[in-house]
Amino acid sequence: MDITRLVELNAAYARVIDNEQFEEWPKLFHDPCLYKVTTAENVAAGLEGGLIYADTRGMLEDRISSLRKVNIYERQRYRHIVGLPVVLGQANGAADVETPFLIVRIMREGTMDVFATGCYRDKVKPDEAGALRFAERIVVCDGRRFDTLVAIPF
Amino acid sequence: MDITRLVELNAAYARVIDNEQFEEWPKLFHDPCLYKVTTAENVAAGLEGGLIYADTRGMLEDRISSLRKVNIYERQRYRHIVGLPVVLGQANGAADVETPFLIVRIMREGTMDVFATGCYRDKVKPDEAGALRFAERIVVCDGRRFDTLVAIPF
Amino acid sequence: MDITRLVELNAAYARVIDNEQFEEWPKLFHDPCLYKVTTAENVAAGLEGGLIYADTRGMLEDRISSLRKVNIYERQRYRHIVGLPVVLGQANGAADVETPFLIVRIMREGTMDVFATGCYRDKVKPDEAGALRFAERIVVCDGRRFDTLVAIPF
Amino acid sequence: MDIRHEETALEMPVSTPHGPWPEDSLARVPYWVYQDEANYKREMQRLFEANTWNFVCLEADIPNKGDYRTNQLGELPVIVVRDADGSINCFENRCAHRGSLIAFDDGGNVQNNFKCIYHAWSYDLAGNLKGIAFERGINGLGGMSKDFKRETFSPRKLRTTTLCGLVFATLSPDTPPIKDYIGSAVLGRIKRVLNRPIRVMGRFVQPLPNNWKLYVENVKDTYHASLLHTFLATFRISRLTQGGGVLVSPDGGNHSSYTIAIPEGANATAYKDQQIRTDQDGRFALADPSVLESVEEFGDHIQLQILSVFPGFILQQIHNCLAVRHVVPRGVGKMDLVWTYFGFTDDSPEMNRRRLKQQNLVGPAGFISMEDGCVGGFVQRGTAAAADHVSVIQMGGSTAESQETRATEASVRGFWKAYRRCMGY
Amino acid sequence: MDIRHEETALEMPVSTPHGPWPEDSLARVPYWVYQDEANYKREMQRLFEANTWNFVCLEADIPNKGDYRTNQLGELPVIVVRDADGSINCFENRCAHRGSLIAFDDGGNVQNNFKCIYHAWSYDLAGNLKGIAFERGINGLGGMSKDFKRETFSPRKLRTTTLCGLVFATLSPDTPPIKDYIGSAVLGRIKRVLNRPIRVMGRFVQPLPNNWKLYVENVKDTYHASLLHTFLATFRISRLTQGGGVLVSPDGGNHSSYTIAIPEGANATAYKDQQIRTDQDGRFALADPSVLESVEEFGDHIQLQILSVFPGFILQQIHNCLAVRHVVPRGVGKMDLVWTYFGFTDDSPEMNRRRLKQQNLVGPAGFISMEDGCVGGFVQRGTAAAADHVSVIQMGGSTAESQETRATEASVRGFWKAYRRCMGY
Amino acid sequence: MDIRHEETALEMPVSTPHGPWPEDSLARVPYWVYQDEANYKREMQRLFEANTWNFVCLEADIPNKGDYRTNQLGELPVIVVRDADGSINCFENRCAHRGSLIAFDDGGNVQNNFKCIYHAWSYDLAGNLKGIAFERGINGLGGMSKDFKRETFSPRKLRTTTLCGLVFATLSPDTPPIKDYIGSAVLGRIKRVLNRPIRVMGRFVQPLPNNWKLYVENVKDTYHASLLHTFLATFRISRLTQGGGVLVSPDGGNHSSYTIAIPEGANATAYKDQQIRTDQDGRFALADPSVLESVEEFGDHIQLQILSVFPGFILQQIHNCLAVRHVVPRGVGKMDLVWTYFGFTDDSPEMNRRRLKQQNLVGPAGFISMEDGCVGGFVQRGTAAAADHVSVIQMGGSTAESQETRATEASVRGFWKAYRRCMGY
Ligand code: FES
Ligand code: FES
Ligand code: FES
Ligand SMILES: [Fe+3]
Ligand SMILES: [Fe+3]
Ligand SMILES: [Fe+3]
Repeated sequence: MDITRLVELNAAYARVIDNEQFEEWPKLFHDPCLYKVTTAENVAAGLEGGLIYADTRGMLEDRISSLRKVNIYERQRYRHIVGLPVVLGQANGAADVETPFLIVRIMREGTMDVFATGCYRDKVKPDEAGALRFAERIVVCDGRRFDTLVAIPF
Repeated sequence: MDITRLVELNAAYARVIDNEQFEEWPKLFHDPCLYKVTTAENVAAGLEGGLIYADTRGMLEDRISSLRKVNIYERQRYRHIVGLPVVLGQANGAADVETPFLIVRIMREGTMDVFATGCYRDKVKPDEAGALRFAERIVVCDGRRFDTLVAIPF
Repeated sequence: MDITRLVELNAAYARVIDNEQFEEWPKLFHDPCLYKVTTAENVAAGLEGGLIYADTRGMLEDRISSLRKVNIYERQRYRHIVGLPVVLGQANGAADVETPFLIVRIMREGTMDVFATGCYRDKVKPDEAGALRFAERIVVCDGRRFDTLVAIPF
Repeated sequence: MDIRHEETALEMPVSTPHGPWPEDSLARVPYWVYQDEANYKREMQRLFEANTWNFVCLEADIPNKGDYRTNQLGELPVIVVRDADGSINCFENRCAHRGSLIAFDDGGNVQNNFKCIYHAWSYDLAGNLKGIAFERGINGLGGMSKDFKRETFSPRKLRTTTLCGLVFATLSPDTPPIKDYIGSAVLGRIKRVLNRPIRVMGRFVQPLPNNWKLYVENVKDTYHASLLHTFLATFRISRLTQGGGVLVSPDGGNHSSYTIAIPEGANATAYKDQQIRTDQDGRFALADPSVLESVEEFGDHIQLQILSVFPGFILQQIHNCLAVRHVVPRGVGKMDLVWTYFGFTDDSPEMNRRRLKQQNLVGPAGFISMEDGCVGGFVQRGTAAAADHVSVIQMGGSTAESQETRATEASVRGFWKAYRRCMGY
Repeated sequence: MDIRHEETALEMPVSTPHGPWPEDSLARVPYWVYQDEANYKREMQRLFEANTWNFVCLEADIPNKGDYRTNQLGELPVIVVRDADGSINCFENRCAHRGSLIAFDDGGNVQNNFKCIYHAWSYDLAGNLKGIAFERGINGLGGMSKDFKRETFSPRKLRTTTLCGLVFATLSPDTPPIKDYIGSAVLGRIKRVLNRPIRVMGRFVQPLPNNWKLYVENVKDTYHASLLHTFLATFRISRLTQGGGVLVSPDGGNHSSYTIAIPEGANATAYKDQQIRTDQDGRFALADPSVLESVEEFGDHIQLQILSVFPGFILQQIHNCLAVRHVVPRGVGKMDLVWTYFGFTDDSPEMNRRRLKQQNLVGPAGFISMEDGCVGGFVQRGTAAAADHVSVIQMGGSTAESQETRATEASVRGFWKAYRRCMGY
Repeated sequence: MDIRHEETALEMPVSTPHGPWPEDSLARVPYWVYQDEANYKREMQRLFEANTWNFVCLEADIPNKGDYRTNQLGELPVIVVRDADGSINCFENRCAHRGSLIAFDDGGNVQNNFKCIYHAWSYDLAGNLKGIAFERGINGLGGMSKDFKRETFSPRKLRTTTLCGLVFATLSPDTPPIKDYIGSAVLGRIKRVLNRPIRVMGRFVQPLPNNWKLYVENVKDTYHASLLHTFLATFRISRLTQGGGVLVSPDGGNHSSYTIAIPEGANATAYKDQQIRTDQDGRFALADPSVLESVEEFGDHIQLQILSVFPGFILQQIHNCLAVRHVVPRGVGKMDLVWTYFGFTDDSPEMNRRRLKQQNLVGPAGFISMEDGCVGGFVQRGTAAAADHVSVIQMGGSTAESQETRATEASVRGFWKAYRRCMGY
């Protein structure tokens, strides 16, 4: 799979979140799909549980409608810095990809924290239209700490 | 516009600042140009004011001569981590580009802080010699806080 | 030298360290080689001393066997965010390259710190098999502070 | 080796570090309790290191001999370890020599002894000092003097007790047996959930920007749930207008609130009538409601149960989403909330998948519990200049007994009843 | 609900938290005032929460009914809101129930009432507690007792006053009217600039690594400007040798310094003669001087005016660059400087562009003001081991009256005059 | 200008800020000494700003007139500068006017005077106030009053002394001459290493998460080295079973430990017999042993020497790897360890390369010293709840004299002997 297109997919992914175009986010996934946020420790210990667990695009959309309409939290935004994807393998049009990430959280009053770092473990394949989409994105965070709350997806 | 050349332009931009070759920095702009440092909040509120506002290459050069010769501040340097540019549109040889950035400030005694994160909103076009240069670079910071002082450009 | 291959070399470098596949790390160097961790201040002052100094692949391997088997420290891992390489020059198949980096250290209990930032000053050339390897990697850190201890290579 | 100053030993509190307690009512609490450094230090000594049972781990965490976990009672670091005879020991994680942590990972397995890395002094699984490197010196030089009594030098030992797979520890010889400590009513609600072997499904830590007590109050606060959390109200997971109530232990410290899956009847419109934000009925729906698909698991129609044991243990059942939470103070204005999601060893694949989906409801990113992550910080900041003002905890009266409604702050008052007794206020 | 301890209520300071004030002269200040925690707490109570007028927002920030902004008086969080009748109310941003922030954004519009997110208690635009969720409970269970007097439970209310579009608030009933508080001389200089409707042009926050008083002193310090800031001296924006002076209000707390655009005459070479670093005349020039192109805007040849109102408000006019700054303490060694750049609603496009360019002169990246960002930290660190030593504020004598020169520290002494009165030193 | 409060001036300690010292034995130290804020402040005044010699720089750092370095004595910022006559001056880095740092870089060269950036007051190389900008005002307005005695306003001056290229400073007139202060035995070990002109090879700073004393104890602790550091034991760089010992100065504050390159003889199996972790003999080997290739450099078979001068200076020789370390407190629970690697000006290229390779052994990434970076933090955390408990420092007895063995904590007890004398405990 062309590395450039993977990089562009990741750039688009980061951009819709960081620009608060959240409604665009689920569209970057297939349906059904698997999106999970967990930690390296849980993965190493074989623990399946996740901070966020979605296996349909509908569940991703619910995350967005919930953060838009019903959840209460102080204004904040993210800035993703995404590293270069490493393609681990390919089979019938789908690729296994690993991509490092760093997320800075910027709170309403301006404080900036390294909020999460880790690695996206992805299964990527083209949709009908040929656009690359995530069949699977497991967000494996390096640390176990999630400060205050996680409203915006990683 | 070739993404690779945009990436190289941004790498060169970060390098001249982080290596303290400040005199090279204005040369990456057209003249006249627009360079402004502001925040996402000001942009969203339609407030024009900027932390730094320059519309000629001369004004950029004055920033450098001032930080070199006349301003007083404790020794410090930046490390830029620049994400992948997203080209939003192109017209007659000029491209509208968005590029995420993270700046770590390293103080004389060694403390490292996430000093700024945000997005460069650029108009890029080639100069006579065909080299890509910034006709416009609006530095839209995610947060409103600028710790202590801003001597070195973003 | 093809920029894409340099980017892939750096991605592989970061990945083996961040995924704790440390034994793969020395294999990315030639033998003999030069790997040194120092600071911009030492380089500017012409001071040769380094935090880590290795001129054979064996010395790199000893770093790994030591951190695996004998050194005592609290569990921790790194997350590298590596910027775009800038090729400064090439001669008979070897390239002088500069690559910015940011390292976040994640401690056992989950705290994340910006642990180091700086610039890799590399001499890169292909091995017999044609794979790019480091003949030299000087890790020039922006700051002088190294918190608590440095067990894992930069 | 333990040397206490006279003044410390004698100190019997007649007043607080911040002057007299403002008013002798469980319905009033001064805000300095969330801010005062001296009061925080006193909490460490009077609560966490005194007559309280503190959650330290699950039995499932340390099944075999030599398996250990580290944890904290307040700021006291401890090691919990399974001994050869299957019993569980707990002792201070501090070397008797010069005070280093004896263990500095979350857990693991040591076979027969712990060895301090600093000078290699070693301890058996009960925390007894067994070995001193070069105790006799070399060539008759150095080493410890002959009369050094190794037995008298050990880390402080704690008493441990287990309950339904939970392990608690206390530093005091006087803490009553766990069943008496918790009280029969609340005890029954623990047994109700922890009725067979569990399996851990995931662990996360959620640092909160507030004093630890603000979170414990939040957990005990049956009044806030459906008013703060839109999900609870909109999807009728828990409304004040549904059946339910709150059990409070006689000493006030422990509680269990519950919601019963019965229709609201006459009060069905109460939220709409009061224009309460969290009633989004009709305005907010899920594209994929599978996150709410649950099955009756405990045979008693209780669809939501939140339970706490003083000072910092929480057991949660929301539909089929089960977790224990542990409150760890991190200074006067910070705390860690340690989440352990679990299921049972006999879960079917369907039940496993159901729990995985329902875990979206809780934790740092929980559809329901997300707000509890920030509201404590809102109080911490809202009261920044109000040390000498008081909170008004008067919903449902001024006492702390069990009630058939959740439109009450009875169990919050219960917390302060227990707190003031321990702190001597 | 407000309960004050006897000792607090009675406490009349006979000495400072750090022993007696070293010397009864306005020209000497001990460095512990920038370091002492107890003194900082006392400042919150004696200055910001007592008889002082504190800037809370611009009228332009809240033009319509229900428009609000949040701010702080020292560490006291407040809400400022426009009421139905156009008046402006201010009250503590703390819910009367259990103390949550009532509003947790910078501002916005609530139509008729504020609703606390925690338990949905609601307040009208004057801060009166109007609604309590489930006040009567459900089915006769829970709820507030009948005799609960809702009126007596409200956040603390502040008095507000407006002046030339500025909004100030005070917690004390005794603070004199704003015009008397500021004094006629300084008042005139406010009216001079704020003479018509303004428009906000930009907002930035600059955290500074020093005690808040070090920045306020810096602003009042007419002596430092041309000695620290090369731009001021080299481009003759403000030199001590140019015309100008400083006005100090009778109570000392407020000041206005000004520079008049007249030639230096005999003293033209004074900077060069003393080899003062900031005189780069001839050695430093601008490639594009348009940043300095200004027009006479107020018809009185005053090209630079810096004005302060005790304790933390600043109004700035540098050529055509206008801003208000607000000093917010963030603990003993930290503060936030909140910048609001503004122009007038009737600015021409040229004037707008002129202001945008001149904004390069001030703010965190200001050619002129950049040094003020670090110099406070230099004092904080320089005096780290000098708590019992004193600063020497003797330029231009030892008193605090207005002077025709800026080669004086008169207005800095004025600050200490007002400070010591408020603090009881 | 220096004004001390009566109470401060008179205060003669009869007890500690934390109650009476637990037990009058050098073998017992209470853990609050690593935790107590008041005790930390007292250390600044009684140790670093009193009768101690503090390392401030190397002579090689400031060879020429006007060369200066900045440093700290505890938290007291100072400037060390080479004067015209080649002598070395040291004075507080605090402007006599309003307290700004006079210099805010690590060092550099000022030709004849320092100029404060804030108001351009200037000082000669001895720290005398020489110039005041606009001292006479302008046109007879402003300026300093005629009777202002400039001479009486200067930063505090320190005494300096040099020893083998090291520069020390003290604020007290009573500190004895450096040779008497260090004592002849330890003095000899300094001269042994610093026997000719040195050259700096590299500088690094290592922040540590522990009280500064925990690191100083670690350096003086001859017992821990081969038990904590696998490299020392496995490669027989330093084993307790090898020849060596520890010298302690009569006052206890200074020490030098050493290991002699002689075989272990009868005790060769002592580590294996005690199953000590650090004995990896046979189990761990180097792929490239060149890091250990050393040459006899000082002609006395001492292959390892660690030396300390009270309170915070360290000189290290490990084979051919030479360094000075400086301990800088950063609050009660933090410190900086400042490393300066050096060689000699007459080093051959081979010797230079040898030192570069051996630098792998020390510093933040040192094969040997890495563990010292974390072990202090382990003690800080291990003792978090043990303020009133004590460490047991009894290896090799309870006194603090020199011993022919390193299986002792004699020099650690020596530190506490000197510490308690200075602190008045
Ligand atoms: S501190 Fe544990 S053995 Fe010395
Ligand atoms: S705290 Fe505001 S309603 Fe309860
Ligand atoms: S503070 Fe140094 S000259 Fe004023
Ligand atoms: Fe809740
Ligand atoms: Fe200024
Ligand atoms: Fe050591």
